Amino acid sequence: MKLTRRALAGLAGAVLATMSLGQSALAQKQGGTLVMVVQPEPPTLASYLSTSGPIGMVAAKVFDGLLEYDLDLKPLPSLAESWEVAPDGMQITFNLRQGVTFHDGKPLTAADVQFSIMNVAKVTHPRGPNTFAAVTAVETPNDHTVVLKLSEAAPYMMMAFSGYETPIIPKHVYGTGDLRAHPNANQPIGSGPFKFVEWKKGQYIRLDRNPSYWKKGQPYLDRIVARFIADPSTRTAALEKGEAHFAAMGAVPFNDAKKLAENSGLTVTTRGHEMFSPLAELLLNTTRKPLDDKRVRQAIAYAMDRQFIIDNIWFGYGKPATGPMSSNFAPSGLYTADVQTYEVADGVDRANKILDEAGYAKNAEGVRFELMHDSLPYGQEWTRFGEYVQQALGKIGIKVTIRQEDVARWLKRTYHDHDFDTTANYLYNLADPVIGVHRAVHSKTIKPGTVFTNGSYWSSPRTDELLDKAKIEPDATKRAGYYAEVLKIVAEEIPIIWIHEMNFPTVVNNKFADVIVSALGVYSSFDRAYMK
Amino acid sequence: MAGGRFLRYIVWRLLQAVPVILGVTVLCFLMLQLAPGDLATVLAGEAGGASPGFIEELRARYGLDKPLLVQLALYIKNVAVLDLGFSFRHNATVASLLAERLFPTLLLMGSTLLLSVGLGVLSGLFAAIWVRTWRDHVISLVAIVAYATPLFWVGLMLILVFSIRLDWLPTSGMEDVVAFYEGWDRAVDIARHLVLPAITLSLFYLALYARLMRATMLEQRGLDYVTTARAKGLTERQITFRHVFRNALLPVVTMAGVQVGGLLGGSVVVESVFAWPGLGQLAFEALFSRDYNLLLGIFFMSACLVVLVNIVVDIVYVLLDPRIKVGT
Amino acid sequence: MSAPSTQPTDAAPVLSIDGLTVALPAWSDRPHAVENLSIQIRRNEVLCVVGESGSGKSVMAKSILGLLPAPHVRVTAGRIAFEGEDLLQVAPERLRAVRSGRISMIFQEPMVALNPLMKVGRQVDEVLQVHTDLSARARRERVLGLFDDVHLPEPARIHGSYPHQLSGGQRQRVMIAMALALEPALIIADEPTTALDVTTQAQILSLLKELQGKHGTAVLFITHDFGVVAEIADRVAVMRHGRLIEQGDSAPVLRAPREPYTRDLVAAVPSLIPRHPDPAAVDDHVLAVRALSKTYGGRSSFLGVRSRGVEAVRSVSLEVPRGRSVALVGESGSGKSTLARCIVGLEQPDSGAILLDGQDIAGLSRAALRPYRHLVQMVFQDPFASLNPRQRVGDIIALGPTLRGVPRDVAWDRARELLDMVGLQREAVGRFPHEFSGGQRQRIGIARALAMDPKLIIADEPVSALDVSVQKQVLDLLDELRLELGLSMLFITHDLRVAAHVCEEIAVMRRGEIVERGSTARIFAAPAHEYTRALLDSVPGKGWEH
Amino acid sequence: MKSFWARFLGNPRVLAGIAWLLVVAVVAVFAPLLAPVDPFEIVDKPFLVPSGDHLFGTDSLGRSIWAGLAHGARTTLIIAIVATLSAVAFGAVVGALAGYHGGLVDDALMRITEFFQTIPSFIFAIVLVAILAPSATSLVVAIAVVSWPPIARVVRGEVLSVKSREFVQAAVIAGQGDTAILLRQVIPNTLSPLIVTGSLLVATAILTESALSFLGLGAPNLMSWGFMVGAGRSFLRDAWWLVTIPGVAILLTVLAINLVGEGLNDALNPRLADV
Repeated sequence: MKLTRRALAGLAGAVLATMSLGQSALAQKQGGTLVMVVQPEPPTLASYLSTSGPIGMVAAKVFDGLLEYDLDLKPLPSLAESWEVAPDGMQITFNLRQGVTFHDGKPLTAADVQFSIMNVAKVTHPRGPNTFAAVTAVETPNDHTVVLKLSEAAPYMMMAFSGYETPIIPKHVYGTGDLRAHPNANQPIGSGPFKFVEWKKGQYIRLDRNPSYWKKGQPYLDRIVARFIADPSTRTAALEKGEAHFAAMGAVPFNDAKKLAENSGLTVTTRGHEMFSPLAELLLNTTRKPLDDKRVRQAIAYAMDRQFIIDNIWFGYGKPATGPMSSNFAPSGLYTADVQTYEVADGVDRANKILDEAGYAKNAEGVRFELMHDSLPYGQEWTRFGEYVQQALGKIGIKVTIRQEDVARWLKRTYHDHDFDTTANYLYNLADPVIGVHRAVHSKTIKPGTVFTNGSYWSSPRTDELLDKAKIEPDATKRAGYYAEVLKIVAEEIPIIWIHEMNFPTVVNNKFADVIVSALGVYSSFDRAYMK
Repeated sequence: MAGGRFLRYIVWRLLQAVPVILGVTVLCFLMLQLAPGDLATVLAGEAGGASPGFIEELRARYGLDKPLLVQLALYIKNVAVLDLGFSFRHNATVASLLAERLFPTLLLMGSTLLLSVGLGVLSGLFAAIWVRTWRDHVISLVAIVAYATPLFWVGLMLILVFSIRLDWLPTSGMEDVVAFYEGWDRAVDIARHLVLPAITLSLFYLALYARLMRATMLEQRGLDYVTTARAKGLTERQITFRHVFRNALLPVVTMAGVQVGGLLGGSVVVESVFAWPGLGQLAFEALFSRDYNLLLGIFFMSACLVVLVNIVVDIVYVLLDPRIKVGT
Repeated sequence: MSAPSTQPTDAAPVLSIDGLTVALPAWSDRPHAVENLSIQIRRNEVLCVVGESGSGKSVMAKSILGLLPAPHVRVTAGRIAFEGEDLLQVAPERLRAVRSGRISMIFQEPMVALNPLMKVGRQVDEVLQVHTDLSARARRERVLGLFDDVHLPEPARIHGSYPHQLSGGQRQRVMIAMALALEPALIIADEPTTALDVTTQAQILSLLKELQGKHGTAVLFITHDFGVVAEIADRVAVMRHGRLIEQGDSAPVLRAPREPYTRDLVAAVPSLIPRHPDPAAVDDHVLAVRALSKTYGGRSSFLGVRSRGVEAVRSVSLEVPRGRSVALVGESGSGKSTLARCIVGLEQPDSGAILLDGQDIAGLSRAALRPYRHLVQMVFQDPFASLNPRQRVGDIIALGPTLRGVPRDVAWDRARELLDMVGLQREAVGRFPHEFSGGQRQRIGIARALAMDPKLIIADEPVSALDVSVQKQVLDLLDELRLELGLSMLFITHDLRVAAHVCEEIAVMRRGEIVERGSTARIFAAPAHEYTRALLDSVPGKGWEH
Repeated sequence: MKSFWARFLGNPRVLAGIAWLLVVAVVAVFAPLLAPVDPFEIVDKPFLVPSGDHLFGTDSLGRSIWAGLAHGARTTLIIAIVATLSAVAFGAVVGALAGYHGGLVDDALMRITEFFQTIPSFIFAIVLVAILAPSATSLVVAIAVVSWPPIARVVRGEVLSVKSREFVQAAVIAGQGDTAILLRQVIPNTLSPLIVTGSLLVATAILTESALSFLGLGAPNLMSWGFMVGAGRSFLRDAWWLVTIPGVAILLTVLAINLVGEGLNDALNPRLADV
């Protein structure tokens, strides 16, 4: 059996992780209840059906994945003790840990993994069918070996085996009945460090320690309670008072996070989002005049003061974006900032000049043309952002009217009817550009009716070609080359005005430690978290 | 009054309520159809994306592809046998989701009613007794200010003062989720959590009832039977408590009955501020996720609650006022 | 029972009011409700205080027991001496002891004077509870005894009844029982029979007289009705605008009043002797009602519960000869108003015919009725409710004619003429109803009826809400106009004096049926039906003719 | 008895209420002169405390609170008044028809009114705004739809009582048609309770608008007090003036309307005032 470079690296990471575990284990004692604020309340706990944040935050404690990832996105062993990728990239072999049992006491076998990939992830998961498109079959030569057969190389796939992205669920439970309306959707049974106990709708979900977890001595916490508090000010108050100990992913308003950071009892970190890398964007409908004109789009890009937006709407939690790819991909070499930049001091003048030259003259009221901006219905910040866009574009003679609709309408308008001028959005880059970046600009992802895809409807043959090559290219340097060109073209065409890389503040009560230890952040299992 | 007749009256009132509740249900059903976007889109959005085929499959599964009237007929048919349907978003029956919210809702509503009617009647009573003194002015001023204060503002302020600054009461929720108390301790814990939301929600109604009570007390005091009582040699206190009080209570009871619907609605804001797991918040969520089965279930249940409370109020009224005849 | 230690002699007054002045609030039309009033009342005496509305008689009565609506209306001068004390000066506790203990009060409208939510037994019991130390059982015995004394049937049942379950007369008996509970020295009765039917009034008056004689109580009786005065008073005091006009023994005052005001008042009381001679029989009827019936209510519900309706009018037949005035006399609930409403088309009769100039209008739709509307017009009872407060008098009078197509300015000119005819100024057309007094409004109402040139006028108790002096003027006006214009009139009233004054014929109604019909002279001379006799016997002051 | 105006204007509470409402009305009418900037325009640094430069400070985006307050007064008042007028108009028609015609018409209309009263009104308003998408129009519609039933009931009760008055019978006897009687005789006499209820409804409408805005359902593109409260709610503890100033404006205005409405009631029904 030949181990690839990546697998070796994974193994090394695992060893390192175990070492560091051993060292700090002395300081860790068992016990304590961690109350995490989850917002909003999840509709179900079926993370195999939905990538909805709140579902994942809770379900990731109950379901294990084949792999884990550290803060630098390095894969670590989890249910898979080791793995091997064939040199041509057409086959992945996982060696499963033995003696792992589900919460109902039944053992975890290769059949469960096969079921979780072939019957669940490839079928019911929102992203799975794309991610695992190349998987043709999952073979189970024995109870603890799983072999994925691929139709083409898919190096990005290795990033998709976390308990959040691809949970391994028991076939004997979920294999019977209708998976999409399964009775256990609200009472999940997995093999993770915490067992589901009860769900008081509107109040909390209670998870208790799984005493027979396969990591010896872990988890340290006796219990995790996910609490739901609809009002943001109240969430902050609950954290301040110690009624809740943990909040992530925008559960705490950005301005409050800044204030909570000054509280000696709390720590605020922006780590734990490396696996997601959300990018805030002003989405343009490039099928509409005058937004089909590259010069108009560039003018709009110049008119945006990204630092102002970060400072005053997101209270400093962010970093100006240069394009569709987050700088979190810099360590892997895929990211480059060497593209046309719109973050200039004289942005408004340049914008006005471009528009004047392009023939969009101002009328008597100083208006060149009018646009309708649909505010993104995902919180106050986006309402403010809409108001900012209105003001900023007003300065370059574009009169913007704001429309504020609820989520259902916005989704329908943006992705189904494609009936908008401009709107805002934030798309996750996720663990690999193939999963997170391609969907924003590839022509194949112009799919009316499919949400969170290419909403600008822009694409070009050249970028499509480069993206398709990057998808199957195992060589990192070559991949980086393809992406560099894509980023350059896209920055010039600017079908979407990328505003900033969002940094979500995560608030942790200082009574607890080792809560954020993974690139998955709040979507990890918390098996190492402990109470001081 | 004869027990049998009373029972007949209640049955009669319940039967009368049926068309109202049915009407409300149909009204709500049709109204919700006007909203663009449906559950399938929202679920797909929430899940983080899905293929068009999948969304169509969801629609078919939820019956959203059937003609409107067929959907309505099906719904009414089910409601008639008290089957409120299934919430696909929550993957649970609507009845079970409602059942979970019923206790907190009734608890908040009940304590708010008790608090606002009780304290409102008392303060109105004393304001009337002390009419045109500084104490009356203080009560009236507080009442009229409370009557004009936005609910959410009161809620946020109470949390700020009593939870954060003074640390007397919990900020939110219905019970302590670290301790998970049992038995009596749990009751005390829930009561502590109930204090702030109940006060916030009652404040407006308390002011309303206080003002109403004061006004009717003063009005009643000008009536002839009070002069009779005075001519009998009764003291003002005796007149107030034996004669005027009960007469003045009647309009307050009527008003309280009318306000129950408002109470359920007003609780949306309070539930959201205090994270109280009631129907209002659930309705809010259900609306924005287009979970119409659930939302209709909530409307159905709140209509039932309102109708029930109105029947109770009528019964109280019959008990308070011998002039109202039962059985007509 | 605590009797006063010093029994006052017949000569010494029980109550003596000296120089009483009661101030009204600043915004009133006059400064004083009562001004420098002095009267005395002696033991075993009924003193009637008579006056029209606004004379201050009720305010005077209320001020004795300190029951004025403070703080706006208050006593500013005078003494009210009772059993050696000035009631205006005594401490509140003492005043409470006097209330009901020594002086009790009966009010005009027993329905509102009793607490609607408390059983009447308990309300009487309360008097005993407050003023005596009797046990609950003893108090109950006493209350039942009192109910028996005031001739209430089934005292035990009444004891457990609420006010609304009793008739008006029974309620007033309860009030009297309450007033008698502690055998007070003085009973103040403020218009105690005004709200009652004639026959009930007669019973209550005789009861009061009986009890007063039995206990030797002094009674201060407030009334506006000289008939009642003649019936019950030992002495009379006449009040006007808060001042005492004259007082004295009742017989001389009623027979030969000294003061012109009293004289006018007495003269205004219609005589019981029919004014119009027995008319010749006429076959020409403006109106003929044939077997008319009307039942209210009786709706059935889907549960099959069918409530029985009230048969307001039962197969009534009645004629109004051309040029005649026919009185429809009856007590409240007799169906006389319903009959009138059917005739003018405000109600649809269930069966029967209404022949108007030979044309049957019963059962016609409102549209079909329109051509006949002007033939019958109505004068209403309440001068305050019968004129739209938001319309000018001219518009009110001209409404009917303009609806029939008369141009507005022509109709307004006619309205001016009519106002002149009913004794008002022509300029009144431009004013609003609230600028007129009750009597003037009733004149406007008459002008409105005349504006349509009707053949028949239906007058529904048109003077019952007016003061005596005004009553007379309006009656005379109606009578004059009728004769002058050759109108026919159906005059609905509960008051036989009024009927005698203006009508040639009388129909007596009871419980939806006409029990007797005939010429006024014949009926007054020889009533055939026992109910007619009872009604005639009940007329207060029937023995008195000025 | 004092005249209506003497009773109304002689009441110090009414005068205080009117004074404040006048101030608000003047500010609303002259907003473009008093605060000559677009209330959404970013004029300075965010979170400036109230000072000489910016009378009431700036908000989280650096917009002038004073401009928001002045222009918001317009929106808030217009939404509240238009909503109330619509509710009053609709409620009055329904109530008048039901009360005047009685019988089946009454039963049917009152049953429908009952439907609307059975649905919790605030939730109903939320649903309506969500369905229609937040805008000034949908706020007006939502507030009006949940506000008309009490009006209908008040008018029906009044019509029932006015209808039995003798001057209405006189009009019937004079041959006036139903519609004319309703419009000329009955409705004018139901105006005073209608005005009182309507004026108090304006206060409720302002509170409803602010509560909807608080939940993020306010009208975009239009500055209103509710919007300011909703936008500033997260900064309650860092920048008190963001919420407090519009909040107090709402409170005072609602208070003033209530005072005036009650004064109207007392002046129109002097019984209570003179006890």
